[in-house]
Amino acid sequence: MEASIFAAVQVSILSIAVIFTVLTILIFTIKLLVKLIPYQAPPAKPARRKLPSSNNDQDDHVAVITATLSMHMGKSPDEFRIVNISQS
Amino acid sequence: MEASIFAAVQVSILSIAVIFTVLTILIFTIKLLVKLIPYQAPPAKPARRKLPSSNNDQDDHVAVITATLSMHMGKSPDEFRIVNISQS
Amino acid sequence: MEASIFAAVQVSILSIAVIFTVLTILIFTIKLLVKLIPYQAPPAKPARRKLPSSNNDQDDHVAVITATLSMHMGKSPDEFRIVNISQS
Amino acid sequence: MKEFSFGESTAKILTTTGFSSLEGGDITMIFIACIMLYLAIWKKFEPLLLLPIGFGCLLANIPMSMMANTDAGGLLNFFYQGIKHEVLPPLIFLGVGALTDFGPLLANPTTLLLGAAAQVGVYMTLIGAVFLGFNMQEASAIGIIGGADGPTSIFIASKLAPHLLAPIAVAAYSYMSLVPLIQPPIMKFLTTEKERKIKMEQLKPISQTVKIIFPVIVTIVCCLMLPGVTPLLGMLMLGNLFRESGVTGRLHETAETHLINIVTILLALAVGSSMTADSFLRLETLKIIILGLLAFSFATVGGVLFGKLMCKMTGGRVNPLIGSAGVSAVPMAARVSQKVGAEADSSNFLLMHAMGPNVAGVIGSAVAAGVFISLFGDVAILEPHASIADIVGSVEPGAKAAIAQVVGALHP
Amino acid sequence: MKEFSFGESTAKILTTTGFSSLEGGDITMIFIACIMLYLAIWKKFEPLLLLPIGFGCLLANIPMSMMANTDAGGLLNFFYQGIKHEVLPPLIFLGVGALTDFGPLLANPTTLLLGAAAQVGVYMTLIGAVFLGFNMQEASAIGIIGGADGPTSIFIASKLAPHLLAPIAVAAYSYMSLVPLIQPPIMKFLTTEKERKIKMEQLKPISQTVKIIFPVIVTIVCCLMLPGVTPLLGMLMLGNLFRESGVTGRLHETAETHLINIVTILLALAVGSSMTADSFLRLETLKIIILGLLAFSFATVGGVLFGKLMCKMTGGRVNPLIGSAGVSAVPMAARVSQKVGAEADSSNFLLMHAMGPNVAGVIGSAVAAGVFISLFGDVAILEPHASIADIVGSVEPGAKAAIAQVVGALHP
Amino acid sequence: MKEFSFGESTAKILTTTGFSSLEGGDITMIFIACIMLYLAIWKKFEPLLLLPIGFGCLLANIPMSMMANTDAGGLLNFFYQGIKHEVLPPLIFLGVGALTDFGPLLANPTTLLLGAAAQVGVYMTLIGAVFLGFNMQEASAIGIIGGADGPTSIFIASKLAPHLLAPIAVAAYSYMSLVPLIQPPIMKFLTTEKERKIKMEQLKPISQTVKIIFPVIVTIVCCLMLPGVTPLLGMLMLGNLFRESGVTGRLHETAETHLINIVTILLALAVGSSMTADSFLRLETLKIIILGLLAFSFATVGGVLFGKLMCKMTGGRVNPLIGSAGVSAVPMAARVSQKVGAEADSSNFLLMHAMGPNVAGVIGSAVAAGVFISLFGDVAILEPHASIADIVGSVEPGAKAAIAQVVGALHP
Ligand code: NA
Ligand code: NA
Ligand code: NA
Repeated sequence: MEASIFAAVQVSILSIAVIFTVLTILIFTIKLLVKLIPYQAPPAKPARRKLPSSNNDQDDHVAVITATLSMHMGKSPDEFRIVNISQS
Repeated sequence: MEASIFAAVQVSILSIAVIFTVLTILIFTIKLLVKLIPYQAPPAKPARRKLPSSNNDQDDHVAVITATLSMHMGKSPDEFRIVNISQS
Repeated sequence: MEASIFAAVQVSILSIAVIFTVLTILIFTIKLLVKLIPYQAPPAKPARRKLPSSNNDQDDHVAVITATLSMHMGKSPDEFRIVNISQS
Repeated sequence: MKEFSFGESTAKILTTTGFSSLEGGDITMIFIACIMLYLAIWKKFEPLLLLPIGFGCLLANIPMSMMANTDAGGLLNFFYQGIKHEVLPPLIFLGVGALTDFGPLLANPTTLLLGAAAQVGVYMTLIGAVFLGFNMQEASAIGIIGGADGPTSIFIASKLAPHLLAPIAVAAYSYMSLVPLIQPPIMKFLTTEKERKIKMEQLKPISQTVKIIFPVIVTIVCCLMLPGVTPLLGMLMLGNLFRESGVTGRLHETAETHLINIVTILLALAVGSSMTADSFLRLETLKIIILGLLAFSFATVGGVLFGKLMCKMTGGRVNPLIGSAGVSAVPMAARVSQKVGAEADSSNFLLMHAMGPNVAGVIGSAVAAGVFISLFGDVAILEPHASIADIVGSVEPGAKAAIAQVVGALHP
Repeated sequence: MKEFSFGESTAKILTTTGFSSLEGGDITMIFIACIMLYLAIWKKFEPLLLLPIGFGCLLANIPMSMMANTDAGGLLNFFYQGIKHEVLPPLIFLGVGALTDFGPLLANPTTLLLGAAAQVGVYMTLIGAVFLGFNMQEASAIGIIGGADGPTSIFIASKLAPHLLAPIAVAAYSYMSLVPLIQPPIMKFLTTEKERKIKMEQLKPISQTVKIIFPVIVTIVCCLMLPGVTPLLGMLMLGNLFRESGVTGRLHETAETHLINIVTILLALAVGSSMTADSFLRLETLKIIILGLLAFSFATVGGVLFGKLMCKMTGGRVNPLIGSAGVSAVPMAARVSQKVGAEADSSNFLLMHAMGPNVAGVIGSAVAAGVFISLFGDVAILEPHASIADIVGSVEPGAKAAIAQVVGALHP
Repeated sequence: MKEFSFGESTAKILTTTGFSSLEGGDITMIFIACIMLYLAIWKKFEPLLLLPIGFGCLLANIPMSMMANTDAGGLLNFFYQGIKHEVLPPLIFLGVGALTDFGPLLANPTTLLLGAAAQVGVYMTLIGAVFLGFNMQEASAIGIIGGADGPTSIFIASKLAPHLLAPIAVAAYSYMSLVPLIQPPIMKFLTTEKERKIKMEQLKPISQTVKIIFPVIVTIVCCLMLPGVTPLLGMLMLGNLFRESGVTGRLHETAETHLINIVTILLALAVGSSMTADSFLRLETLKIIILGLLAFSFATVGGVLFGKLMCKMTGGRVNPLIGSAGVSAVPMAARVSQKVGAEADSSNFLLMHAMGPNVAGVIGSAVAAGVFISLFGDVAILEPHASIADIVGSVEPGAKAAIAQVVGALHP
């Protein structure tokens, strides 16, 4: 029994050493990466959202135009339910 | 080598012949079909669109809601997007 | 042939007996259950629906948007429901 | 391709067209496939199933397309494994459970008996099938058509009479669409005007806790008594638990939408792929079509008559029209009850009352299926899934014995 | 673990790191994977496919990760079975069919010929490939790159030349993204300013009934003539029937969203997993890359020249620019036609007219694939799916014969 | 059915009810299943997993239902193949990656060390497990419970100690739900009031490019060093790349919704199906339950103590409370850090700071798993997938040798 516990302790020490080694390498890689590619305030509209397909801009434009139209046509939204609003 | 290229040319000619034959048959079938079943202006509401979920009514609703939201939240409509409305 | 039809009749009677036995046991179990756990009018907001995920933060946003919408559209918040907002 | 020649190649293309081996049976089956597509699209006969079944049938009967369920290595043969190994029907039932509200049944549990009574159609058909020369397993699979439950029919057919899968599935789904035509005359014939006008008192509300416990109870009670039906009934109840528990919204949504849709596509194509000329253009198919109609009719009769009995025993508080909803075919049969009731008295709203026996019919058919499995299903012959099959177990008997002998001889 | 020792364990960890067996080939392939990710993300080269293909390549080339398509029991090897058994490409086509509107093609069916003419690229490439030393099957699989259809290319490659799957798939998807760069110069070179300015008359509307019948007709006509392509073309048309029938909304939605997405993830990872150094870093790959470019170029040439012919024969009512859309690569190639047309005359709207040949190109490539399968595909060698494999059928020839002999000896 | 008799049939039905072979163990397990359902539904213990696990356990313990993971050919046995072949946990991780924002980790990469420190719980438990008599593989699988990562635990258990899968999975998911109860007392005991009041400076924003490159870097660095963990970590990072790349929206959406949901249903049912009386009602289970609690506690201790060290070394700029989030259990553990911090000073917002170590904990556990696979996992014993198994490879050793001998004799 004692031998196997000793083995377990050895495995543990070895493993922790490996984990810290691997993650330390990762830390330095990330730090390097962040240094090489610093954050820049978005020039206009940076890396936009990733929703299913479709071109967002268009949708918005269409939405705005249709909204104006429908308002002028006196259309009123009936019973509806917003299932999903995603903010960009 | 030359023999195999000659074979390739033969395969190509044969294949193109088959393709044109098959597609020509298809063309005549379609023409017959379109002649037999001509388009008729929809009586009321014709075969509506088939986009993922959502129907046209929705688009209108989305538009109206987007407009309303943007107006009253003092936000540009570009800042959010309504993706989906389901009617209850 | 006649023998097999007789067998079929026997199978049928046996099966119907089993079905009624099983379902009768089920009926009494349900009746007991309903008696033990009577319906109570919901204290505030009973057993809400079970739509995809959603987390707490969202609930706040949903609440805000629902309120805004309902205020400015002159509708009760019960007439529509925002289920999901995803922030990018 | 070593010795390529123009003439030979042309010949090869010609001999590998479907035309070269197109036979009368194929043409008939393609025609039948087109009729199914017509019924699905223009007559709206259970289109979610009949359309892909019909298309699968079309593909399977194009000669040399390798799309029949018996073409080892073919695409639809691959999907067919999901029926053969009894994986797809339970997954459909998971979605059905997620879509089903057992509330009306819980509010009036006695209606479970109507779901039981409607199973009488199963047994009348079973007897008829035996009379027409089918053996008991086949007759059971045919009888289950009267349960008006597609996945249950497919499950039982693939277990007890896989060679009859195609006509049974087609009959089950076709007649299910005909419920609004088949049932009303029978219902009117068996009930009096007065009975049809009976108004039922409003259903009591049910505690959410009861709704949550119900699927667990059904699973324990029914599956303990009829273990063979566990894959079907257990999945049905799990789907319902996803729905009612209120804590597994994600799983509920997936089960009732995209998962059931994906499985439906695979299942229906696989059923269609089993409709080959060889297996379908037989006298048996005609018999099954006739027996299927019988099954639906007798199920309706059984439900309505038991409804009349309940009407008597409750002193006229049960409208016998809700009995016909016991055939399941959710929610069409319940709508038929509503419609026939409203014809007698336009202020009579039976829909919610009929939903009780309607969903009870699903449980009833599953229980009937369980009885058949107990009687005729040899669970020991479940085919092991490929990855765990040891070779000695998956070979045809002859080779199996031979190999066993060799192995035995070498390892005494 | 009986005799655990610190030193040994450290050694084991060190010897099981990927570094211990990292070779030049692996490093090169990881680098290539990164380039693919770069092209997918920053250059937007068909990212839905190139991104997971690139990532699959990355994983497959990490030594000892067991992620190559040849690592029996590994994760990506599991997905790869879906390509090997020809299940995933047809499912992709189900989704493509659900996404495709054949309306413009039906309004102008003659454009099907443009979809046929663009296949000339396939055959120029085939001849070129044979010239470069590939055998006929390999050359066919390489030629299909000119069809500009990912799933078709993968389907044919896995059938006729599985060892070339990786470069063929990569070339197909890469060049598809380059359509806006490859096509315009060729189109401008082959057409006159006057031709490019031709305005086409508006497309006639098409009855919904025709749109519904179309997929059924295509299936019957094409699959009867070329049965080998049924899995691809049949599924494409089923997806389109889901879309047009108007009665299977649920299935249509699933087919065109989550089902195709799931299958895309599995397919692309599996393709990536086949990009191992052994199979990819060969002279053949370079040849295929060059031949692929040739294929796309000649397909464009074929389409445009046939467009010119149609222009002549119709007295100038067809703008030859829509011919280039016949390569498929939906909808990019059609957009290119629109763009080049609008450059000549900014009031010229060719998009809808180009959509006809564009979707015709999908059918054309499928038909071309069908011809190859008829000529070179031996349907008898379809590998049976595991669960139905009898042992005598799934073993390597030698063992198979041996066992058959034993079985025969024991069971005369 | 030849010799049907009423009495025999009744007897058959009675002997095939589950009651006929219901034993104490089954009843106990059904009771345990109900407790799990109760915890999932009313106590909201990881309901997305515990509910289907509990229901799978219920089904598996209905006698003769053929729903245990060991019932070859049964439904849940089929799903179980997905665990055995290590397919389902990586697919879950694909979804987890798609759901995870590594931004806070990138803003403060040093917190990766907290994710490493929390793994100390894994090793304390490993030592404890060896002390209680488990062998090294078993002890490793038990230790991983301390990683607080369900899929990782299931992956490692099915690889190193499949017979302990059920209790390990149950312990992992149960304690994950108890994080808000287990952690706070330990955190308060180990930190001073002053430490808990430390406010951390705001995280710097991170370039999107870095977020995109990060998953690729992690894959290359970690998987090269510990190839065994590639299926898990690679899929996690692919999911994250779907999310961050911004060009694969369709795949991202599917991976984080319906794909992960479908896989969760299959995985959880399969885990539940492994909870049979035989495998679960053992002393080992009790030991694992106790060791699991130990694992979570020591992981918390490890994280907080290392947090204190980092606090010291940074001159008090790190609040040690964020260390406990290193156990992963995203995002619960981070919320616990936030809550305990706010208790000390209500204006202290640690949530975003704790998200760094929180997601680091996922990577940390995966790395720990990789070390175990390197040490104890024999990649050579990966079971090949059915379709590629040659018969000589998939048979039990005895038969295999015999057949090999025959084959050898006949084909010298
Ligand atoms: Na029924
Ligand atoms: Na094409
Ligand atoms: Na962890």
